[in-house]
Amino acid sequence: MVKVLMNGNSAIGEAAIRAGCQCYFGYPITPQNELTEYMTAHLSRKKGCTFIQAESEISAINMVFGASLAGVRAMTSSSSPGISLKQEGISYLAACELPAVIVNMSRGGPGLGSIAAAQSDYFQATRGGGHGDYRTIVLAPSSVQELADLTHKAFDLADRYRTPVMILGDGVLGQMMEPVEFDYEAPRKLTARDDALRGAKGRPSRIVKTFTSNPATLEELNWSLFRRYQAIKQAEVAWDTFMAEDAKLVVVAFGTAARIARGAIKNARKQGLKVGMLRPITLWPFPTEKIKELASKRKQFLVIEMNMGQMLEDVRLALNGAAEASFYGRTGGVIPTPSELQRVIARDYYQKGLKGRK
Amino acid sequence: MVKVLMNGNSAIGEAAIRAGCQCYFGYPITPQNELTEYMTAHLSRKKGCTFIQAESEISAINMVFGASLAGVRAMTSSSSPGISLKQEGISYLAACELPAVIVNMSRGGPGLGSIAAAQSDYFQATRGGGHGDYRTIVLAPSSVQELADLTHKAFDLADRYRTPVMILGDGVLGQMMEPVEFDYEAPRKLTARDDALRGAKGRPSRIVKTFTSNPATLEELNWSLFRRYQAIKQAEVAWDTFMAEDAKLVVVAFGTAARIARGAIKNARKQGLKVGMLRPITLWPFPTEKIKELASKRKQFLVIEMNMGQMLEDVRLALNGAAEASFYGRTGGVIPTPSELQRVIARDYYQKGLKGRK
Amino acid sequence: MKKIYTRPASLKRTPFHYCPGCGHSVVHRLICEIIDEMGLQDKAIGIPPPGCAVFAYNYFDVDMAESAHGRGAAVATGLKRAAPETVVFTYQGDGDLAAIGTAETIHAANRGENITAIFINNAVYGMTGGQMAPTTLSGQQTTTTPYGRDDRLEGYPVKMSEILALVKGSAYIERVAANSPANIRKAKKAIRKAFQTQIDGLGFSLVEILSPCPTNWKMSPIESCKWIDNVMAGEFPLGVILDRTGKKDAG
Amino acid sequence: MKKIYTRPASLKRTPFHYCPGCGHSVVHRLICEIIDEMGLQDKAIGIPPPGCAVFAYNYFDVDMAESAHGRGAAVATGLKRAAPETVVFTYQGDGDLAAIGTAETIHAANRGENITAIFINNAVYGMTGGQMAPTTLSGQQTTTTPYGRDDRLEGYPVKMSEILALVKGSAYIERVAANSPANIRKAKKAIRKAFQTQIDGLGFSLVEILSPCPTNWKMSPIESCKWIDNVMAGEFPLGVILDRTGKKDAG
Amino acid sequence: MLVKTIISGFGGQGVISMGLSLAQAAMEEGKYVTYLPSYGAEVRGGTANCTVAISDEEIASPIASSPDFIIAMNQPSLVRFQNQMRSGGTLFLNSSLIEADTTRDDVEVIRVPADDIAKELGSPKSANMVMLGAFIRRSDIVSLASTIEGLKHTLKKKQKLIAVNEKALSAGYNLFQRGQGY
Amino acid sequence: MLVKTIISGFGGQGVISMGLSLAQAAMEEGKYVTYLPSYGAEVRGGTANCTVAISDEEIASPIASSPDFIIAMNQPSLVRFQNQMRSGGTLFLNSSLIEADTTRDDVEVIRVPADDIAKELGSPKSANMVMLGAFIRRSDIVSLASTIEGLKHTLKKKQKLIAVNEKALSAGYNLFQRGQGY
Amino acid sequence: MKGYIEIDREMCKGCELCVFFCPKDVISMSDKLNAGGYRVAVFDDNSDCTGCAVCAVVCPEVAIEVYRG
Amino acid sequence: MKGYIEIDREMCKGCELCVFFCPKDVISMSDKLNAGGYRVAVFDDNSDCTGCAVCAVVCPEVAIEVYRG
Ligand SMILES: Cc1ncc(C[n+]2csc(CCOP(=O)(O)OP(=O)(O)O)c2C)c(N)n1
Ligand SMILES: Cc1ncc(C[n+]2csc(CCOP(=O)(O)OP(=O)(O)O)c2C)c(N)n1
Ligand code: SF4
Ligand code: SF4
Ligand code: SF4
Ligand code: SF4
Repeated sequence: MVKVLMNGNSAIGEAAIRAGCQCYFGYPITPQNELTEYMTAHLSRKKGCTFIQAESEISAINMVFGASLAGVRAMTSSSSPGISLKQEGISYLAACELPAVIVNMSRGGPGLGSIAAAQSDYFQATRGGGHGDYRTIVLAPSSVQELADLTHKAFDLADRYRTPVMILGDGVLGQMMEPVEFDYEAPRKLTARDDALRGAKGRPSRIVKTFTSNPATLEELNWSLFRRYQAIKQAEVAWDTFMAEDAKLVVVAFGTAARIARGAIKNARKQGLKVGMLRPITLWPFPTEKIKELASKRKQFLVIEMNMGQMLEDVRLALNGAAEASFYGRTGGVIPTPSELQRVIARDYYQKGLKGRK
Repeated sequence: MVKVLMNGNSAIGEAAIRAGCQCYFGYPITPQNELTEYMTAHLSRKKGCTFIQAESEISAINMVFGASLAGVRAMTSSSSPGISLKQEGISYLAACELPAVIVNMSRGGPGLGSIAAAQSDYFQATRGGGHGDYRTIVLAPSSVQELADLTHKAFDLADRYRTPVMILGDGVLGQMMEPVEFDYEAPRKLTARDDALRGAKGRPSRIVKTFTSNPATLEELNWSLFRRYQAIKQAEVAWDTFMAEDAKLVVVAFGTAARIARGAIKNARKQGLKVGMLRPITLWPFPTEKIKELASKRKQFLVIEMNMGQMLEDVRLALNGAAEASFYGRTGGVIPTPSELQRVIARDYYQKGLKGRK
Repeated sequence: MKKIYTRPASLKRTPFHYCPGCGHSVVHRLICEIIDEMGLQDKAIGIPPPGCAVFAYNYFDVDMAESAHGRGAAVATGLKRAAPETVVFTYQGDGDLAAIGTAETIHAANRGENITAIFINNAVYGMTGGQMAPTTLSGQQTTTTPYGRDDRLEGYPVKMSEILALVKGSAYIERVAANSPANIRKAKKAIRKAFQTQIDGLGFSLVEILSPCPTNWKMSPIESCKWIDNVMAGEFPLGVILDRTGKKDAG
Repeated sequence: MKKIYTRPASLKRTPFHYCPGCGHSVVHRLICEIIDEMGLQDKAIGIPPPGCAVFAYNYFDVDMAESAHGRGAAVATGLKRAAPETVVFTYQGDGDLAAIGTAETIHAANRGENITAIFINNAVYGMTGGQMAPTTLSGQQTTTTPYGRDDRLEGYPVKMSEILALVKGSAYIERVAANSPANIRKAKKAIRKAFQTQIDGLGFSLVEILSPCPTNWKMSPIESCKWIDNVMAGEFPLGVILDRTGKKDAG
Repeated sequence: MLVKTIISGFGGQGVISMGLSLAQAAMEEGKYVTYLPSYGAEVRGGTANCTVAISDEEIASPIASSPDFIIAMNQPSLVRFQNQMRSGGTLFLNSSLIEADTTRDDVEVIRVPADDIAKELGSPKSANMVMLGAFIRRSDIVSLASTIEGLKHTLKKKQKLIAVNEKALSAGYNLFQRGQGY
Repeated sequence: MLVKTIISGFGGQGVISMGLSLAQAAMEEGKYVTYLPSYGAEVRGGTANCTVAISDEEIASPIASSPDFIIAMNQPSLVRFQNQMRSGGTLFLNSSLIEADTTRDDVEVIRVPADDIAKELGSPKSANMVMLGAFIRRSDIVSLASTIEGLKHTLKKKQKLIAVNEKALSAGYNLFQRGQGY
Repeated sequence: MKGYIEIDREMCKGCELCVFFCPKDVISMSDKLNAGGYRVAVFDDNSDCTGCAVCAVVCPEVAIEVYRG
Repeated sequence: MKGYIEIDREMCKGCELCVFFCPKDVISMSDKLNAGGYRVAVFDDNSDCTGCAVCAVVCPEVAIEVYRG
């Protein structure tokens, strides 16, 4: 397949369509508008497909809920403030065990903030910004190619585990153009999920709901969700390592921060510093075991994020004291430069006394 | 002052009014309706005061935003699904450094869930369910008296630190009647905050905003917020201990779970088990240092929550490997009984081999 | 003698959880009668709301899915667009449709979504214990208007059907009542016509039903039925509010 | 000779960030002229929206506070109720007020909140790059209606002012345009009357202003002004839509 | 000592004011007390119940998973709650409305023809107070005096009803003096 | 080797298609490339800019904090970006619109009267391509051939414009042959 | 006797609507309570019920079946 | 000459509205660009400007001051 030069937002759209996504419901917000516009152009007049610019993010997520009830692949996208508005809807999707893909091209916060790239929605994405005990799978791409690949994966995971899946990108990933190729030639033809609501034809009528006056029932639902979450933790943790083998210092970073750190690490290596990287691709489930394993090899850790230190908590939970994790962050839409990170890495390397140490 | 028998929701209302709360904006949802109704009865016709039953939770939180702009004490309340809808608004309040009190009488989730008491919104409350790097002070009462006391404290903290403060209760605390007394005889008379927007009379005009096209500005805002958060962590951490001194096993629990655990611990003591409790009163900032201190005394920990294990993460972060924390939880609105918890505590006590051990 | 009136097939045998004299029960039955008569049992999908009707899925023997409060129109939109062969109806209270759901409802109507909204106007929030609804009458006492609704402080009764009649995507809107044999028969006709409007693909249809809530009105069921005629219908006049179906005879 | 026209005092000297020929700039100036003329510089509080006018607080020399998208009416409600001595106005685009803010706006109007909404109808989402707005005309091309707005799929142009005129708390609603000297003068009169309505405590007031967006309309400023007269005003007729102030002469 | 009581009947039988009066009485006596009503959707059914816990030390849970006392004002309440009661507990039945007997053989049963007595007293609506009177006498957790205080407080808004209800309360209380064979 | 270029001008000068053609060309040549436009509110101002990074290994950041090349199509662009450029970098100025000189003495400056040449060519709107031609020749990061490919791809929808623009591109490219003293 | 009705005792919630709306006054409230604790409506058997089904139309509980012959 | 106007060169964004609406045709567009890169409007000095202020009313940038005598 030939490579094409595409911005991240459009690449998500193209990948979604090839993954068989038939319904997209969106609402404008920078920096993800190109995705909405891509879906208009490709779905709004396509037979059997639906594009709606909803009157709000809340309406959009609930339209996704409706389309998912009908058993088709549905997606919505927004950016930080809009994602906050979707939290109730995401909680409902999780509770009703409905597959859906939600894209957050996050921006600087809190409040209206800035439209520049940030990673400050990590907690919201991984801890469930909505109410109740639930989790959503969270995928964190770091290139346009990966945006495309993970978009397809997101739909597959959503269907396999009947859960909402979030793609956590940012303004840079959404706006940046890079060469990309797609794994499916043409849109996949999928039939409606067999648990869909499309009228009780030749089967008993179905109910999709969570409300109960008997808490025990709801507790059972929560347990069944958590059994599934366990399965996800076992099967779906994804990460990428870079020069981690012989590294004394392992940088942990995701998304845009990770690709910039990668460049910094290359240069640090040229300086003779044994630095490597672990890049979580699934933020939930988090690569806890991998971190434990690296820690067991007496490595030290430096977490770099475009926020005030959120994934840092997951790293510390994984380390559980086995090693110290230091942190460097920029936030509000400020994007660190490779040379900046190189300095930070070097400083941390020396401070941890790793220079001489065998 | 005489004690009166009051349900938790009304007690919050009365305490808020005595704390000088002039504006309440709400929307019906079980199990917090008594609070809304209390505020109607006492504020809707009172001069200089405002009660509005908004058209939605989103409208309510934004009315709070408006009233707080005017420099008066304002409050809203809801329960889990409604609190999810307020996340964008809370993020704006935090970003604009506006004081506000938000009450979450949480219920079973996710989704529509159940109206019974649960603690499943711990992550949302403590990690910022909204977008961006921000925190809200979270207070967790465990009796009607404490609901009243912490409500007053919530307003003071909100003004002192110019931040939204959340009171995290649940259906049982809201519905239950207990004797309560109030620390102020009459409603406090307060003048508008001096940073209020009430027209640029005799001073330059003011702007309250977060949006910027320069990320550096937003990063600076985030830093100033975090400096304040540091101050809060230093000054405002609150907790309560029960028979923790000589305890080998420390139960960590908050709110309703804590008061039930307390009963269980009493009985466990009668069995000769050296069990005690740490009850975080501020969930954020979390009593991390206190837990470290207890851990340093070779104590073991058992976390008990009415959810699938959320505060557990904060306990583990605090322990950082210094001790193992085991967990027991009920969720979806199921409320553990004292005898159930007594069994759980005893089992954990023996499993950890604490029986004989000096 | 032969049985001339019995329980509709699409109404499960479960006894209703509603209070004695509650209009929800009556409307449930009417919908099921129509589902039977129009042969929609294998096509209909209902979207009940948070509200006293939250358990509606226990009574309707068709596919049913819970919606978040006020979002029925959005859920129905996504569902119907993805499954155009189905007949989708939302079942919403006045708090659900006319307060928190205002935007979703108006814009779904404006897009002319082929869905049917059954709008239960009982002038209160029933489920949550009788608070003021957008439709609460001026001066009416509720738990959040203990001094009686003051229009200037608490707002005027909202006429959602009239508002919806203003947007071009609406095809059929009628206000009926479930408080007497005659009105109940009219209500049934209106509901049938609303479903037919959807089946004909003419756009958004809504039937507003003035519905007794004896519990929160603090009246007997009989008083409640009279109150609808004597008071409520004064503020909310019964009849066809909009008909773009080209078929003038309701039903 | 004496200076007969200069910059209003309450308009800061900061150059506008708006595109050449943008209606926002004109409306900003009009509001400031009225603030000066009515002596409101120490009473007025403005609530600008996310939208092209997000930076409005850099131009108005009065207290200003950012609102979440669409929630201006709710913010203004809380503010005005808590500080009744102030004069509160929201400044909202059509996406802000007529899409995401539908519920907040309608219910604030229905409660007769004493606030004034300045409603900029430019038939697109400007700030986010020219997507369809609720007010986008039938057939109009935008980045989310590349094939032209299809009413039946994407909804009909929403007439928010007409809808708001239906709710009883509204006191004064007029639609004007910022596209010609005459219309701009009318617009100013309307805005003054809206502020006066608030000061007199008569309830909710709103001025809808058809406003050029040359950038997203892909027209020159002059073409844009003509388009408003020739096309847009056809769908959105200019004039007083509701006047319960008892003062018939606007201004 | 901790004592938990569930009071149940259908709406209109006044079980809420029974619970409130009892809780208020306990507070008057300086005891620890919690009162928890049933709330939400289940109310629709038309049955109401509440739980009162009274103790001389702090109360862990306001919920009664195995109550010491149950007051059943009608048949459905008996059916619903009897199995929860702890062995050795006491079951108060409104025998005016409940013919059936309990299925439990490990609990004491006290029958009070509350409605009949209330009718005798000429105030049929005060059956709840008749029952409450009998309950506090036999359970002996609060005194008649403080219950009357509690009652007064509960009826705050409707003073005129106090006399009647006080009468009913005493009537129930004195049942067990008149040594009738209940 | 990693090369970052910022192209800036005001809307309508076609800086976006310059960037896209350049990026596309780099891709045609199998290089790693990122293209990042400016977006959002700042656009309102009427100035547009984009950043193209080209390298033979993976590109860490698509942002150019200290670009190797800057193409300033107008005065404001020069003012805004000149200080960012790395020492030793090269500054391409559209001398048709920029009289002022740069304040930097540690960078090479290449003046291209893009608009004048475009006028000469009879296609005033193609000044951007004149500049791009000059740029690829002097910077030498991509070949003329692949830039023409890139151009064609960028103009996909408006084929008729290709000829003119290709002409302008070559004109700019050949400037430095004709040995004029720029 | 043109028609008759059967009232499901346990379904009835005693709202009295059937009694109120019955044109022939052939339904009345008994003072017996059903398991739900409701006073139930009873059909007075040898009556001049026409089987008009008004009672069934108004009965919220669908507790009434109507026969006509 | 009854009136005249002053156009702030740097404020002007060249929208041409003043030129279009001026009843006396005394404003025209120069081909000079200002710092913002906009072609600016210029007032043709010895003209029959009446100081009607129409240009100022339509000028989005508040770039015009009007004098009348
Ligand atoms: C987001 C959210 N807010 C509030 C509630 C609580 N709630 C449940 S039903 C309801 C409204 C009930 O009134 P109405 O819609 O009129 O229906 P009715 O019960 O009167 O039939 C409310 C506010 C909720 N479930 N979710
Ligand atoms: C919750 C949320 N959703 C979306 C956005 C993105 N956004 C900013 S302004 C805007 C609308 C702009 O259009 P309009 O209101 O018509 O104002 P205009 O820019 O046309 O003046 C949107 C969707 C946001 N800031 N917050
Ligand atoms: S509360 Fe009202 S609406 Fe709800 S079930 Fe009872 S009568 Fe019906
Ligand atoms: S985009 Fe339109 S509305 Fe926004 S500033 Fe430009 S012209 Fe004005
Ligand atoms: S109408 Fe139905 S529920 Fe009501 S009394 Fe008659 S039979 Fe019973
Ligand atoms: S109207 Fe104003 S901005 Fe437009 S050209 Fe004239 S002076 Fe310049």
